[in-house]
Amino acid sequence: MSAMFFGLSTVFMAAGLFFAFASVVGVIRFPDVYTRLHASTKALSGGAMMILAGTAFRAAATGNWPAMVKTLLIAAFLLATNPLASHAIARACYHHGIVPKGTVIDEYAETVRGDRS
Amino acid sequence: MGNSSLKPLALLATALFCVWIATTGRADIPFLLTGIVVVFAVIRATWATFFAGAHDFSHRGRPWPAFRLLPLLSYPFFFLLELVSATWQVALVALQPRIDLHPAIIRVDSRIQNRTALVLLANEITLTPGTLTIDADIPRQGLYIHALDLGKDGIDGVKGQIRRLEHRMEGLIR
Amino acid sequence: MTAFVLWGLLLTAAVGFWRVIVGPTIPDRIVAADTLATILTTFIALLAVYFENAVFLDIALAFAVLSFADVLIMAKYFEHGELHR
Amino acid sequence: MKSPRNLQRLGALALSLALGWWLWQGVTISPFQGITGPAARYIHGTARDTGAANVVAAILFDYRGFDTLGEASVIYTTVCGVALLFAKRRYRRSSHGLSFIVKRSMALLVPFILLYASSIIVMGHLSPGGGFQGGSVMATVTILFCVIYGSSFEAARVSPKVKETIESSGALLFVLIGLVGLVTGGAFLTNIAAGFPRGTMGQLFSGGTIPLLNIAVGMKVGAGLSTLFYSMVKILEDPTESSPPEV
Repeated sequence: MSAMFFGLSTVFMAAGLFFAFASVVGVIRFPDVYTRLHASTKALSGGAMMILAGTAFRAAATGNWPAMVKTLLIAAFLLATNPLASHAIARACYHHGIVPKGTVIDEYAETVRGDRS
Repeated sequence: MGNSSLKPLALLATALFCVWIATTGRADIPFLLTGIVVVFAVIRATWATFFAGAHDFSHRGRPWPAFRLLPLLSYPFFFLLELVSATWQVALVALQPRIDLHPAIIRVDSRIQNRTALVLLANEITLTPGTLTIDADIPRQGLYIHALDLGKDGIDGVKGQIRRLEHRMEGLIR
Repeated sequence: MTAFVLWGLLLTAAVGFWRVIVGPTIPDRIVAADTLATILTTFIALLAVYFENAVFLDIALAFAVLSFADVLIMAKYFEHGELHR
Repeated sequence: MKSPRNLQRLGALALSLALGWWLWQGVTISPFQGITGPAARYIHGTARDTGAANVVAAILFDYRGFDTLGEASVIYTTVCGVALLFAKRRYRRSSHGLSFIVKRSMALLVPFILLYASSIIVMGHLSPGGGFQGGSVMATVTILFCVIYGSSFEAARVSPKVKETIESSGALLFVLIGLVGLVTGGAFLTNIAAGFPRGTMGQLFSGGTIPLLNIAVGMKVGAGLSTLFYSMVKILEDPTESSPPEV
């Protein structure tokens, strides 16, 4: 049981490291703020969640249940607060006038213009 | 009257109590008793403002939906599965040698009437990589979503993904 | 293994710092810094495994609860031009 | 690399890397190795003297409790002064906040953040944290109210009088606990010697007066910092000095 938890934690940590690195590459390579926000969300949902899951499994392998529950709580708080920040900064950028690059369709533009006039 | 408002209250109190046990990390009798006192104080301080007659509801409407219990318990697993698959797709996009994106901002009309459930759906869409809620047209239940890459399926692919999340959210609330 | 992941995360954060330095607009920097904050929260949580000391989890928890406040405040400033409206 | 601004940023990067290395060196030293003098005395004697597991909390509220009362009084005096200075100015009542999604999600989050702050305060003598830290988290929540819901929200829900009452009663609680020590024949703010139970280390009811003083300081700091922010916000009310942001 303990060995299984240990192996699972190793797998999850490696996967989380991969996703964190991919998301940082995305933050550097993507063209504008909105697409970079997508990459930033991935740092949370892939990287942070998997590494925290690995930490929780490692805590479970050593029988430290309070630490495991607290790790899950950290994950829950990150999941609850991050979409707020992403959404708020995206909307603020749009209302401030930063135009998304290379959009195929922009159905939001008319709404904002209607608000401003 | 008591019946309609009791269920959300019980749900909130249970969630708060679980968070209390998780933060303190102990389950002794003194900690549990103190937890009951603190949970009561927190609910007393926030219930009237944020949940019962919520301040940001201009006209009448239920601020807080009643959740079904069984879908609520199975919800995190489906949500995490959805999360992992979407993350994998976006990671592939970020690591491919040549970045060729077709981002778009589209409007998706939702069927969900309850505003809190709509907000939860919007947050869920933001959490899923590849889609990002920019704004919500709350009175007409429309969400403006920035999609990272339309891909080969075009708008319908993104809308289908949103529909899947929305369907699950509809099963969650009563 | 844990040490390897820790060093990998540090390297990742250092690479991501490039966007904080050169980001053309301020929102770019904020988004990159928020990404780094998320990564470093997990870094602190991993330190708890590395040192086998659960105290680090408390620090990571505080970081997870409060790190979204700065982004919200910045967003408010961009949207309205002032903080107190 | 060409402009001095970029050079400055690279300098900042080098400085933060050096600081990180230094912190790492500090974190990796093994406990109790090379700690001598008063620090060793406090580390080894805290459990026996006070029964608190958090050495910092024991030092703050037991060994130098009187000093902490002075520090808390500094916050109190600052709040009184700032509130007096800006008493004539009014908030511009505005309910322009962020979008509805942020407002509603924050409403769902607030109870949990408040519960977390309370747990920091209550667990102050057992884990990292205490009155100052928990109070700061509470004040952060009230500052976020102003940011998210607009300045009219907080002014309507929690009047400044309520905050003043909370802050004053926190200060009063602190002094009253201190006076118990005088009544029992010890000095001001005597802890174990005045008859407060030491308890067993690691339990909730341990450490004598330390948990109570944590709660008092938490009330004081939470309400005080919040009052400070809402007094300072009134400065910005001057219509001539508002300018659009530059990106």
